[in-house]
Amino acid sequence: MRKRNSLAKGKLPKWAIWAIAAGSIIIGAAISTLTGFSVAAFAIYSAIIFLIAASVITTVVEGKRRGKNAMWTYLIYAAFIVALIPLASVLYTVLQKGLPGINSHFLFSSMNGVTGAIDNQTVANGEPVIGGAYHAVIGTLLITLWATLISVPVGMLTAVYLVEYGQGKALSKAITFFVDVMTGIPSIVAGLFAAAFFGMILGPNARMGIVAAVALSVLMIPTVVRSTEEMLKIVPNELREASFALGVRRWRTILKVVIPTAISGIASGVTLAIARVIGETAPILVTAGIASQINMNVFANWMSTLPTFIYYQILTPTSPTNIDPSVQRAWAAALLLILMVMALNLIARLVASIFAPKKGR
Amino acid sequence: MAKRIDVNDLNVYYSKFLAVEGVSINIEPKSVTAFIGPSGCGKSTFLRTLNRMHEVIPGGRVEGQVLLDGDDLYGAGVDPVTVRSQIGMVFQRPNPFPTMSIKDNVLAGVKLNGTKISRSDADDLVEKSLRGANLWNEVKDRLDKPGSGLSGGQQQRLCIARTIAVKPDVILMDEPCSALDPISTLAIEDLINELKNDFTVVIVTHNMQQAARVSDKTAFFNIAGTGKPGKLIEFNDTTAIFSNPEQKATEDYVSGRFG
Amino acid sequence: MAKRIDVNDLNVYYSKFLAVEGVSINIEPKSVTAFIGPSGCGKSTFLRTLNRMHEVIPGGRVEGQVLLDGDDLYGAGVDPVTVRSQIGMVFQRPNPFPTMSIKDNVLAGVKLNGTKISRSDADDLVEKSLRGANLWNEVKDRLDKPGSGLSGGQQQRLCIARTIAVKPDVILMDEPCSALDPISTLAIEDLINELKNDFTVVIVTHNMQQAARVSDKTAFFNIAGTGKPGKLIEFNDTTAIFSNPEQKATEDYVSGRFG
Amino acid sequence: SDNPTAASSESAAGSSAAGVTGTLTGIGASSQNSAMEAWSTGFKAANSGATVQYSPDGSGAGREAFLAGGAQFAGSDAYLKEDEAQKAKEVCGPDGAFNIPAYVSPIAIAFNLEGVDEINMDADTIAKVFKKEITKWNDEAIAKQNPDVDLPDTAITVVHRNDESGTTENFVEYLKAAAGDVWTYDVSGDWPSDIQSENAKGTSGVVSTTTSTNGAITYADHSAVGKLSTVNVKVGDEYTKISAEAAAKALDAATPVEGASENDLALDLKRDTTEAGTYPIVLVSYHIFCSSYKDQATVDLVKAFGNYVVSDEGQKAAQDSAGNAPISAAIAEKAAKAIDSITVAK
Amino acid sequence: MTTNALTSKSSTSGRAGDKIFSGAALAAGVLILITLFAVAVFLLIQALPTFFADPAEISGGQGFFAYIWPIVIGTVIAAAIALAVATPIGLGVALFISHFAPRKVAGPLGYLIDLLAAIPSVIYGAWGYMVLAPALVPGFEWLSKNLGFIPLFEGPASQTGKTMLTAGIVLAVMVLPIITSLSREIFLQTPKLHEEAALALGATRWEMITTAVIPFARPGIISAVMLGLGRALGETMAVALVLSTGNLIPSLIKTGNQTIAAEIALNFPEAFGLRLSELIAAGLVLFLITLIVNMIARGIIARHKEFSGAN
Ligand SMILES: Nc1ncnc2c1ncn2[C@@H]1O[C@H](COP(=O)(O)OP(=O)(O)OP(=O)(O)O)[C@@H](O)[C@H]1O
Ligand SMILES: Nc1ncnc2c1ncn2[C@@H]1O[C@H](COP(=O)(O)OP(=O)(O)OP(=O)(O)O)[C@@H](O)[C@H]1O
Ligand SMILES: [Mg+2]
Ligand SMILES: [Mg+2]
Ligand SMILES: O=P([O-])([O-])[O-]
Repeated sequence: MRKRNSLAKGKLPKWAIWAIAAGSIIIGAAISTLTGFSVAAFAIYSAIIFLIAASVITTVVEGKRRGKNAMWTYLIYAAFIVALIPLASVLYTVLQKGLPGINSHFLFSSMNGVTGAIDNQTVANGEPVIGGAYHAVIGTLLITLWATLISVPVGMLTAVYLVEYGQGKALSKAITFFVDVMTGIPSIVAGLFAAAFFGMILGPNARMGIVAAVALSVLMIPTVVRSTEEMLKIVPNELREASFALGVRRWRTILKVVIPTAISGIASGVTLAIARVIGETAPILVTAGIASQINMNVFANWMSTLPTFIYYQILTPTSPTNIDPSVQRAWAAALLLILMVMALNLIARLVASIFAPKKGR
Repeated sequence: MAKRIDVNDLNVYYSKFLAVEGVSINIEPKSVTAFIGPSGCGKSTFLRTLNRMHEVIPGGRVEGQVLLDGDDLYGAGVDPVTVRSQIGMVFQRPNPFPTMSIKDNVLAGVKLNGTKISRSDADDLVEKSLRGANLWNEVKDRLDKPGSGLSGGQQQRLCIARTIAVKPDVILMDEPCSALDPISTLAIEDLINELKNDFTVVIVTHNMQQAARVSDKTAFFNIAGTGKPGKLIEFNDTTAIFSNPEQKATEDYVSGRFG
Repeated sequence: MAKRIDVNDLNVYYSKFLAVEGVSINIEPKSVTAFIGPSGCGKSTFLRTLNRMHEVIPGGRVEGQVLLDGDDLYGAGVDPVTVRSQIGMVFQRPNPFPTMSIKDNVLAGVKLNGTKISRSDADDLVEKSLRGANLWNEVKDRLDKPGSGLSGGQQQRLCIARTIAVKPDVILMDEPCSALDPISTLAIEDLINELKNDFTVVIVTHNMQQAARVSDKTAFFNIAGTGKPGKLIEFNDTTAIFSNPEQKATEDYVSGRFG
Repeated sequence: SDNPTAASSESAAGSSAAGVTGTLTGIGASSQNSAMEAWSTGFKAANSGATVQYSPDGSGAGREAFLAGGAQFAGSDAYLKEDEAQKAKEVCGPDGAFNIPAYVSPIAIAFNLEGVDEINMDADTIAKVFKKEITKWNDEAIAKQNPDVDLPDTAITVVHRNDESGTTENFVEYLKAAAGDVWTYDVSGDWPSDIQSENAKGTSGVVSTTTSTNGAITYADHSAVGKLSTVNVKVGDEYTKISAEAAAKALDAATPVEGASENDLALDLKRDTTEAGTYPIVLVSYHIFCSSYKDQATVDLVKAFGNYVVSDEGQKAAQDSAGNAPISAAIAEKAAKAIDSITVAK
Repeated sequence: MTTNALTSKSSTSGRAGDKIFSGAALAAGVLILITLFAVAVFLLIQALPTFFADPAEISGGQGFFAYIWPIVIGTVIAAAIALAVATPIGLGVALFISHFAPRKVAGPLGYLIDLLAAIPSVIYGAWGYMVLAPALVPGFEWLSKNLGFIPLFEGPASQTGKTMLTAGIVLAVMVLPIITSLSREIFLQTPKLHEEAALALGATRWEMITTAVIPFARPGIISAVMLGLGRALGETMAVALVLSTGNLIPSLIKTGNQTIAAEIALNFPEAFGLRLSELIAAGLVLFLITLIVNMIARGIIARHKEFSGAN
């Protein structure tokens, strides 16, 4: 046998960590049984015991630095697992309550003419729920589309100003600061503002899709500016200089070199911004009203979106005596909204990967 | 093609900081001029004033004249864009556009400005420029692949091809080989030798052997200390600078035993 | 201090791609060994396997043995952290920690060790390391300023100071001068000459004059073509490699007229 | 599709060519939202060219919007206050606006107590429970009134509305009127902040919180209480079980608000009535119309809709959907008369 | 004098393009400032009557200050809980994805966490009071029994679980994806150079993170937390649905407390006249809180500028 490898001195063998884990689970189970068993208590006790035991044992065997490293590693894993719990719980709740309501009738019908009497009847007869979220899907798509059409150009141009033109200027510092402040506007205030603004122009309570789109834009713009700005900043200056040196004008350089290089980051930033507002309820209520029939025109008449639909189905069920159909519609609509955002995310990733800087040989 | 550059008493500033002071130099057409000098003496700064890239940096400004065949680059009403399309530039680190194919990279100077160009003209231009940059044979089969997939030396030659595709009068190069291995360096030095048949070439280099190998004339810049402006110490035929410099500082510098 | 390294038949992979194949080499303590060879032949890759930095890259793995005074770096139960604190590394681009002052940069590696170090000991160590890196005089008045405010050459020497402050047995350097001007290069070459009194030094360089100037032994790596693995072609005393190489490939490479 | 019910109403509507056309906008109380959905559907069935859109933003928001000219009518759980009535003259012309009772619903005192389905309480007891002076279900005060019920030793969890609400306002108005000695707080749509207790948003919120908490008690629209048990309220010498009929009786006993114009049917309910069989905790939700509108088309539309709501047919539709109580024939008659008096502004 | 050939060659149309584009960019920036200014003016005008009203007419009868400060504190408490929970977990998750998880798993995981950002707040509210609140009741009881001597956990614990702590946790779940996704992007951008420098000095992974990653990312982390804070402060519907509101009390596990945004959302529908103006004044106060917090954050970032990773 060769001499022992002096570099491998004082290292815990691989199996040790599994042994500690097993031990922690056993002790965790024991303590939680003593104090009245519950799964949560069991998991919490086991995790804490493991964390302490693993860190202490690593510290003793491998020294303080490795111990610290081990502790933080487990803490970070723990943070991740803890974050997954609410995610799983929310998704499970939405799936469990929403899935039964998803069917083609729900997807492709509005709530036009659906009254409490109809719900009472379907419940009494055990028939499938009547009425769907089609009108709200349309409303969500239209209002979000218009909000995007407003905020993406404004937000991106602002970011372009901040990064490409305004460097070091007082105005650009002011914009950066107030964009941050803007992220803190409560959504209801944005809604009231848009309503008041259009009220001034079009008369009191001018409610329609476009007013809601403006309200959402107020909420969206800061996110678009922020993320675009960050992404433009990391476009290397050498690319700009290369373009300038070829005699390309600044605006063409920005449009054809800088933005395409950053497009994937910008796309995910815009997606995040859309996701941020697509679920808004309060500002829509005061700007777009509520409708049960399909409205394709954002410039006239009231409109529902999925969040307002969900909100009213939960808070003022169509039939107060039989709320189950409304509850089912609400959760199904929630599921639909999440699916829509997922699809949006996928599209954004696709867009990003098409435009993204090409790598590899 | 190929024009002369005459600089009269140029001062270059970064905001208030005077980085380069009182440079006067005459650069002949169809020649290679090398700038050498210690780090921070203002070689890059000065080079960038020759095609108005200096003013891209916030606070960058100049005093004095730079004449391109007698026309002042900094004259009233001169559009920097016009200047830059006549005086091209290659940078220290190869910087092909990552979103574009090799072909689009070569055409960037033409297409980005929105000039319409027929397919066959474009193909001709691409071939001509890539041949001019000694890169055609290596990439002709993958013109549609991204430029960032090339090796460092190839990327740098792609950047040169991109620069000559806009048919400039002058090509400026700022340490074009410092990021490259000896084989790629050799390829680029060969290329510079060919380029001078058509263009006026100005090159900044840290590598004195390189200056000696490729240039007809050499300018030595120096700096008295940090915070002081860089100055042109001596400008002469390359052979004279390396074998028989007039100034003590030049001699000290070129006799250093550096690679 | 100063240990020997023996490599036995090492293969280095990036995921499935075999980048370096079958290298065996014996590096003596208190000597300077230079790795030369064309771009992409695997010099950096191989160098990084000597302190297990290779495995930081996703997919990076090795087959074979690397012995540090007889202990296998890749042996079962060996913690890469232990390896790296005994084999230091300096990179191509200077990389001081931008958020730390010059002093903290020097102490960065020492502070990691968690051992409380008294103020005066720390000051001593900072001075000693900076002196060892030939940087003390230039920075002694601004030890609390950020390290990123230094010139490139100074930053590189700061990185060397940081590396020697942890008192490693071996120092690996990957083209430490390629981003620097001749004056800084000179300073670092002088430094390497001093370092070999205490450390085993391994340096990758593109600059053959540099290899000739600083190293005792030189290893020439080559590659048969893209996609092929790099191999160690010849390893010998530096004088032998440059004046009287055994292999044709070595001769071709070192006789190239590159800077 | 925009016709999820696949109702034959389309064809039926097609034949009733006589209908009015246009869009009528109302904003107001959420309590009558379900009824409003029934009315707007029924109204549309009879008038294919007409649409009624209603946003259940809340009574206050509804009156605010109505007075600002942003809605043609408001739904409100309370009639216009004096200063609002004054302001209405600016929007509606010299005769101002008037309140028409459209939706009547008893407010149940609902609870969740394992094994108990019915409990009797008098007004004082109710007030003390909601004031948290009585904290156990087997408290002497409750036990005394329920000799036949086996009351457990469970803590009482009071659940109230945390949003400002017409339901709260009507409920505390009852407590103040019937148990003024115990309930000394001001009447308002906000729950008295001195009483710290569980609460939730909206009727559905309090009902769901109560349903999931053993020992909880709340107040909510009768139609919405679902599986919860209800308290029989002592009126006179008897305990009245909540029902639509008992609620209608309370409405009949109500008196017109002092100083109201002839066409204004704002009502003051007698919360402290002692007449047996009356259920005094009733919410009356009004439709508030202008006495005159700018143009004939609007007048026609408003009249048609207003009349439909108070008609037997309209009240029946609402009852089927929302489970509320209908207004009495007498009030319906007065309401129709008032609505017919709406004219075009001069 | 000879004419300058370079002037004649310049195309005026090209220059116009530059002018138009930079003008548009500037206009967009100014538009944002104007909008924000308009929002501020709108809030101010609508809120004004509150400040001139007879204190007795303000809700609570003791003037605006007495009305607003408890809910200001409630807002701060809710946001503080949210950030106290979400910041460490969010940064942990971001680090997990950027530096710990195998590459193949990291992408999809990041996507999954980002999904949380897309769930409407009504759903968070509904989930909060239907699933989370009941689940937390045993925990609250444990807290009040074992740590009840601390005012924060003073009993008796709420039987419905609809408390400030629950609302704070729901907010934490809502801001988690914001903090995670932004800081993850920044962690991923830590220069490899600096990470390798630390590793080559013999740093463990955690030490590498503290010497190279965190200092580099600090300004970014602060921005991410600020964005999260913005959402936590301004969130209305989730708090309105989850919290059993009440007067300001120290205990986090009893019924009580209120936030500004929820106060607005809950009372706005029935509000008119002075009450409406009061609620808008509350919105103005929230706006000011955001302004101050952002100023502080900027200050922190600026103070470390000399040592920032940005070069
Ligand atoms: N963007 C800038 N802003 C302010 N000062 C600058 C800027 N760039 C360079 N400088 C300063 O101008 C002087 C000249 O720098 P320059 O880069 O031209 O030197 P150089 O000769 O090219 O050096 P090197 O050989 O290292 O490239 C230096 O003092 C430098 O610090
Ligand atoms: N991260 C990586 N992933 C995959 N392959 C890599 C990676 N880094 C380098 N390679 C490949 O490994 C081979 C050796 O590269 P290496 O960087 O070691 O060469 P080198 O000799 O250091 O070249 P240079 O002189 O240009 O630094 C090359 O083919 C290269 O493409
Ligand atoms: Mg330079
Ligand atoms: Mg290398
Ligand atoms: O109808 P509400 O006012 O009680 O919601």
